[in-house]
Amino acid sequence: MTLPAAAIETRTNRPAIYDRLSAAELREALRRMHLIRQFEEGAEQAYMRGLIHGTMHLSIGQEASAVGVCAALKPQDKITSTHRGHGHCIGKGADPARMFAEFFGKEDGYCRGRGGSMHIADVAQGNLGANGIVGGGLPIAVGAALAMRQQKRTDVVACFFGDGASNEGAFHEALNMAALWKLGVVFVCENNQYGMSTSTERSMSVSNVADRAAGYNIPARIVDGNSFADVADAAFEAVDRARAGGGPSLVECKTYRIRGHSRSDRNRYRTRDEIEAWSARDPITRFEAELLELGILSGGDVRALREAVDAEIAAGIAFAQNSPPPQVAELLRDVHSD
Amino acid sequence: MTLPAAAIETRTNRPAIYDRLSAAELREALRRMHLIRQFEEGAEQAYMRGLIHGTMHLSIGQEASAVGVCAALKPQDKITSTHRGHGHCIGKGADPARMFAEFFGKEDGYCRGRGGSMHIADVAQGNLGANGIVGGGLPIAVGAALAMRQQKRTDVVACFFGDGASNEGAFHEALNMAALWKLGVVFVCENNQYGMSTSTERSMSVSNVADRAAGYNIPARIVDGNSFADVADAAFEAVDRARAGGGPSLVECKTYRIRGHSRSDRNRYRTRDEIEAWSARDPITRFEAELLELGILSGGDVRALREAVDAEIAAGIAFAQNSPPPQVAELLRDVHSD
Amino acid sequence: MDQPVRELSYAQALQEAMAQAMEADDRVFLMGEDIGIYGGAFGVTGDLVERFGAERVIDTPIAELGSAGVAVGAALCGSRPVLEFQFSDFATLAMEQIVNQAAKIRYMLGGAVSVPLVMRFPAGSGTGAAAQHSQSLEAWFAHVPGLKVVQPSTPEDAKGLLLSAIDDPDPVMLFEHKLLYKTKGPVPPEPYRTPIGKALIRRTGRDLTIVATAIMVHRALEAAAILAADGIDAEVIDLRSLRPLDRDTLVDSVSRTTRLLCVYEGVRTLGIGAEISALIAESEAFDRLDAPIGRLGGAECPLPYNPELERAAVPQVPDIVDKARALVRGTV
Amino acid sequence: MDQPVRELSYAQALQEAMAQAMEADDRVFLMGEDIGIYGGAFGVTGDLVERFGAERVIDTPIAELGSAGVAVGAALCGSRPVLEFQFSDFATLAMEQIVNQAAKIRYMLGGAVSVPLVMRFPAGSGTGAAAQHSQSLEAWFAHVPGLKVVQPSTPEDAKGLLLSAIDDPDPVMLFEHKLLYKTKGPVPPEPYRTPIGKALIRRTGRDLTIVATAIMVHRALEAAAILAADGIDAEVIDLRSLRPLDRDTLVDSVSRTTRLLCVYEGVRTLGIGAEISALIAESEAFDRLDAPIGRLGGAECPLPYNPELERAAVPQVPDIVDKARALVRGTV
Ligand SMILES: Cc1ncc(C[n+]2csc(CCOP(=O)(O)OP(=O)(O)O)c2C)c(N)n1
Ligand SMILES: Cc1ncc(C[n+]2csc(CCOP(=O)(O)OP(=O)(O)O)c2C)c(N)n1
Ligand SMILES: [Mg+2]
Ligand SMILES: [Mg+2]
Repeated sequence: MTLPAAAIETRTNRPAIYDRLSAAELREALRRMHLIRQFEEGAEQAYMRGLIHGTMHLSIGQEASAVGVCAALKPQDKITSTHRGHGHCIGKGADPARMFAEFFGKEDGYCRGRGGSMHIADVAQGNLGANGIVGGGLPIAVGAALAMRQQKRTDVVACFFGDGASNEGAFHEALNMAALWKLGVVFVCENNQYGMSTSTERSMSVSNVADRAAGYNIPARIVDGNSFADVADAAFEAVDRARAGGGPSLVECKTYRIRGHSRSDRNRYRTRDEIEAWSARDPITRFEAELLELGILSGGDVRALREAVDAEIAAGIAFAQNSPPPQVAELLRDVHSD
Repeated sequence: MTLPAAAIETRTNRPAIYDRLSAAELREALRRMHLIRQFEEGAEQAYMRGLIHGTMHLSIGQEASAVGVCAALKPQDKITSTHRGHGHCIGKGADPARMFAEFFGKEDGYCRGRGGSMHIADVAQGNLGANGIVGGGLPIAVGAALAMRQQKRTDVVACFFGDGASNEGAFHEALNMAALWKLGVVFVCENNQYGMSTSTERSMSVSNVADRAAGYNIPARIVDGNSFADVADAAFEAVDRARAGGGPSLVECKTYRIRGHSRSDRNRYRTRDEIEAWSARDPITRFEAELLELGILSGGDVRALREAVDAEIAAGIAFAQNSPPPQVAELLRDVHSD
Repeated sequence: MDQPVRELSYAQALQEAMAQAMEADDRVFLMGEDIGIYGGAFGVTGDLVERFGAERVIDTPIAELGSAGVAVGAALCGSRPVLEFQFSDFATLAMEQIVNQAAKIRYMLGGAVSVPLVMRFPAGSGTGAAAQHSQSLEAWFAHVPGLKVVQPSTPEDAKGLLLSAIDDPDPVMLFEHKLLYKTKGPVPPEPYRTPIGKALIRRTGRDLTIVATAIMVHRALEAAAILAADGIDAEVIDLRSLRPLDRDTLVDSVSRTTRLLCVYEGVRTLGIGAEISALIAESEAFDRLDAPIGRLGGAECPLPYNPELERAAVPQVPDIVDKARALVRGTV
Repeated sequence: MDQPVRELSYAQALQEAMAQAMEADDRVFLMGEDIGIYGGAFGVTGDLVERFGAERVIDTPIAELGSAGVAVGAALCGSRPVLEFQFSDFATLAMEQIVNQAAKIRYMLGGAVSVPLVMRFPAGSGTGAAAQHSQSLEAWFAHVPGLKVVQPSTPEDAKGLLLSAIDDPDPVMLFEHKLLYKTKGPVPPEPYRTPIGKALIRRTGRDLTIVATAIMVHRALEAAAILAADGIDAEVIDLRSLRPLDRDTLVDSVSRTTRLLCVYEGVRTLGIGAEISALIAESEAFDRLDAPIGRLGGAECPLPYNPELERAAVPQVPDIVDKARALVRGTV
C-alpha cells in the first residue's frame, strides 16, 4: 500500500491573509524576514572572522516559515524552537543585538553567554528556547500547552521541528498526548527535505510528515513553506483552532535550507542544481514582490526597510562585540535557582 | 477532523485458513490454545500456593492471537514477546515444563531461573524473549529482521505488542525503520483495550492502533482477536508478504484480557459486565466449536486433547517442583560470555 | 496526657505530602501511568484522583520520554508537576528530558527560567520482578549537575522530603524504595519540610560510621544492634540526600569514628558509596582513618529473578555485620 | 633501515579498525546517523560507505532509541553491529535499550544468547557546543553490569580497542574524545587487539600516581613534565578501560608511589575518579597512602558555551600541576 503523496496546497487568488493582517503587520513581517536573513549572514561572517565559537545552523531560505507562523501568534503565545532556531527567535520578536551577544558568548546575550546558538531563547517574548536535541522541544511544547490550560490561559504554543525530528519517538509521544488532551499546540514542521545529509526519502517511510498526522487524529496542512502568505494562512487557522480549544494541528512547510547543515557540511549529499533551484524560490524576494504588486508597500518602503535592517544588524554586532564576557568566577551561577 | 474508526473485518464464509492448514495443524493449534489456558491457570494456582515469586501477567482470553500468529510461522521464524508473553512462548512451541521451572526460579527453567515470567524466552524455537519494558521488543524485532536480510535468510519476525505499547516512542521509531528498509516484520498488536488501567480511549488519540499504520506506509488489518481463523488468516497474509520481501505489515487483534493486569490489580477501571461479555466470546470455545462444526475434529478428539493437556500441565508442574534451584555461588554467571 | 503518635506507611506519607501540596498550591499537579483510578502501581497516589479530579491527577499514556518532557514544559510555564515513574527502571527512557533538558535549561538560559518539577521513582529489588524492574539507578542522577536527588528511608522523611521537593524551584528526583512502601512510622500530620542536602545521624557511635541509603539504613541499624552486642559501637548515617551531599556531617562523623563503611543497594561500582568513599578519602578526615574504607553495594550483575539469588545480589544484615567487624578489628 | 613509523589520526585509526573488521568478517556492519555519504559528524566513517556499500554502512533516521534496539536485535541474531551515536549526549535517548536490554539480555536468559554489539560515543567538551553536546557520561555506563566500557586516548589504542570491542561477544561502549579525533600517532597497519580491562602506565614515576582518561591522559603527561622540572616524579596511568577496571595495575602503582590523583573530564561527583578513589581506599594500597586521594573532575555545572567558562569547567594542565604538588608536599 502506497499512500498518495498529499499535495502542497496551491493558491488561486489573493491570499486572505493579506486582508487579515494590516499593512503595518505585513511590513513588520517582511522586516523580520530581512532581519533573519541579515542576521544569518552576519553570524556567518562573524563565525568566519572567529568571533563565534562552536557551530551554528543557519536558516537562510526558511524565513517564511519562521515569520509566517509567528505572524499568527500574540506576544504572550509561546514557541519552542530547534537547533536551527535563529529565525524563530527573531520571528517571535527577539533583539538581534542580544542574539549576537549570545553567540559571541557575552554577558548581554539572551543566555548570558552560557547557551550560544543552540540554546538561544527569549522567554520574555515567549520563546522558550532553541534545543540542541532533535525532537527535544516537542514534548516540552505539549507541557507548556498543558500549563496554559491549567492556568486557564488561552495562549497557544507553536512548536517548530524539522523533518528529521519527526522520526524521533518524542514526536510520536508528544503528538499523541497533545491530541488526546486537546491541547493548544501548533506543530510546525519545517520540512527542508534533509536531516543533515539524510533526505526524507532515506529517513521517512512516508512522503510527508503530514501523512503521520492522521495517526494522531490531528488535522494537518501542507503548505509552500517559502510563501509567507501560505504559511501564515495555515498558521492562523491552526492558532485559531488551538485558541478556541479545538486542539492541536500540524502545519508542514515545504522548504529548503540553502546553506549546509552546519559549519562543517561539505554538501556531498545534494546537487548544486537542487540548491540553485531552491535559491530561485527565495521566500523574501517572493514576499516582497507580492507586497509590491498588491500595492501594500512601495519600492521606497522596501528600500527604507532594508536600510534600517542593515543598520540594526551592524549596531547589533557592535553591541555584541562591546558587551563584557562572563566572569569565570561565575561558572557555577544558575546551576540552581538559589 | 475525526477519522472514521476502521471496522473489524467480518467473516462471510468458511475461513480460507481451514483449507490452508491441515487437520493436524489445526488440531495442534487448538492444543496450544488449551495448553496456554491451562498453563495460565496452573501458574495462577502456583502463585497462590506461594510457588511463584514476583508478579505475572496472564493472557487468559488472548490465546487466539498468540496461536493464530504462530500458526503462520515456521520454526525458524522469530518472535519478540511482551510482559504478557506466556501465550506467545507456548504458541511458538515452548515446553510448559521448562516454563514452569523458570517461574519457580529453577535451574531447568528456560532462563535457569534468572529471568522469570517477564523474561521467558525459548531461543531454540525462535522466541527471542518476553520483555519487561513496554515497547522494548519493537526495535529488537526490527533488528532481528535486519539480521535475517543481512544473512540472506527469509525468516520472518513476528513482533507482539500491546495497545499501550503503541504510545511509546519505540513503536514509532521501529515501524518507521522497518517500513523504510522493507524488513520482514509482522507487527502484531494485541489490543486488549487497556494498558494496565488505562483504556485506549484514555491513552490513544485514534480509535485503532492500525490507524497509525498509514503514517508508516505499512499495510494493516484489524481482526477479531478472539477468532483463531481471523488472526491466522491475517497473519499468513502478512507473513507471506514479509517472506516474499514485501516488507512489514501490522495486524491488530481486538481482544480482551480476562484476568487483571497483574497480580495486584483490583479491576477498578472496568465493569464486571464488560468482563463477562468478553468471557462469553472465549476464543477457545469458539475455535473448538468451529472445528467440530466443520468436522475437522470429533468430540472424542477434543476430549483426548484436553486430557493430554491436563496431564502435560500436571507433569510440567511436577517437573518444575523437582528441578534444582540455581546455586548462589553462580550469582555472577552469564553476566558476560566469557 | 501524650497524644498517641500517628503512624503512617511510607506510601501513605508520600500520598499525604502530595495531597497537602495540592491543597496549598493550585499549581501542583500529578502525572504518571495509572496513578488515577488504579491509584498507582504501588498504591502511592491511592484515591487522590477522587479528591483532586482527573485534571490534577493525570493518567498519562505509556510514554515516559514524552511525559517527562511534558513535565518540563509545564514547569517552565509556571505549573508544578510531580511525575511518577511506574518503576525507576523506566527512567532509562526519559534520561534525555531529565538530563539534557530539566537539569540544564536554567543554566543554558543564563538563569532566565527555572524548572520546578519533581519526579518520583520506585526503585530497588526484593520483589521478584527481575532485572528490568529492580534497579537502583540513583547514582546516575547524582552525577548530574542541575538535579537534586533525595532518597528517604522513613515515612517521616518521605513526606518531608517530598514536600521540600515540591517547594524547590529546581528539578528534584525522589527515589523511593519499593520494600519500604508498607513500612510504618510516625508522621506529623501538618505539612513540614525535611531539608534537602542534610544527612541524619540515626544512631550515634564511636567505632565506625556506616553511611547507608534507603532500605540499607534499616539493615545498617539492625547490624548496629548486633554489633553492639559484640562491643562494637557503630554510628549510622542516613544519607537522605545524594545531591547535594552533606559533606560536613559525613566528614565530622568519620573524623570522630575513624572508620567508614558505605552500604547501598545500587551496583557497587560507581554506586553512591563510591562518592562517599572518595569524598572522605580526599577530605580532612583522611588523616583520621584507622582502616580502609569499606563498601557494600549491589553485586556486579543484573538483578536475578530467583529469590535466593536476588537476596544474594544486595547487601544483607550479616554482610554489614561481617564487614563492620572486619573494619574495626583490622582484618580487612 | 628502519621503516618510518606510520602515523594516523585517532579518527583514521578508528576508521581503519572498522574497515579491517568488515573485511575480515561479513557479519560486521555499521549504523548511525549520517555515517554514509556525510562520513559521520566527526568524519570517522569517512568513505567507508563507498568501500563497503550502503547495506553495511547504514544511515539511520534520527531515532537513537530505535537504532540501539535495532542493534540489539541484530546482535541477538548473529550480526555484529557497530552503532555510532552522533554525540554521546544522545545516548540519553537510548539508555533503555543499552541498559535494560543489551546489558541484561544474556543474564536474564540464563546465558542462552549473547549480544555482540559496539556503540561508539563521541564525547567531551572543548568544541563550543554547549551543554547538550559536550557531556562525558561514561561513568553511567561503567555503573552497569553487563556492559564493557573503554576510552582510548591515542590512535593506537583507538584502533586496538575498537577491534577488541568488535570481537567481543558482549556489548562494548567505546567513548571517543572529540578533541582527540585529529591528534596523530603511530598506528600499526595490521589488525591488532588492545585488551579490554588493561590500564597502561604511560609514564613511570615514584612520587605519585595520576590516573587519567581520554584527553586527560595528555594533560596529565604534560603536567608530569612540568612537575618533573620541579623534582616531582609522577607516574601516569591511562585507564583505558572503565569497566572492567584494571585493579591490579592501579593498586600496584599506588602501593609504590603512595599518592593518588584521579583526573577525568566527567562531572567530579560520581565520575570515574570516584570509583578509582574508592577502589584504592578499600584496597591493600590504603595502608601505603601518604596523602589524601586527590580528584580533579568536571565542574558541578552543565558545560557552558562561552569558551573561557568552558575551559574552566574541566581540568587543565595547571590544575593538575597544582593539585599534584599539593598532594606531594602535603599541603592538601
Ligand atoms: C537527538 C539528536 N540526534 C541527533 C542530533 C544531531 N543533529 C543535529 S541537527 C540534525 C538534523 C536534524 O534534521 P531536521 O530535524 O530535519 O532539522 P534541520 O536540521 O533540517 O533543520 C541532527 C542529526 C541531535 N542534535 N539530537
Ligand atoms: C516502559 C514501561 N512503562 C511502563 C511499564 C509498566 N507496565 C507494564 S505492562 C503495562 C501495560 C501495558 O499495556 P499494553 O501494552 O496494552 O499490554 P497489556 O498489558 O495490555 O498486554 C505497563 C504500564 C513497563 N513495564 N514498561
Ligand atoms: Mg530537515
Ligand atoms: Mg493492552
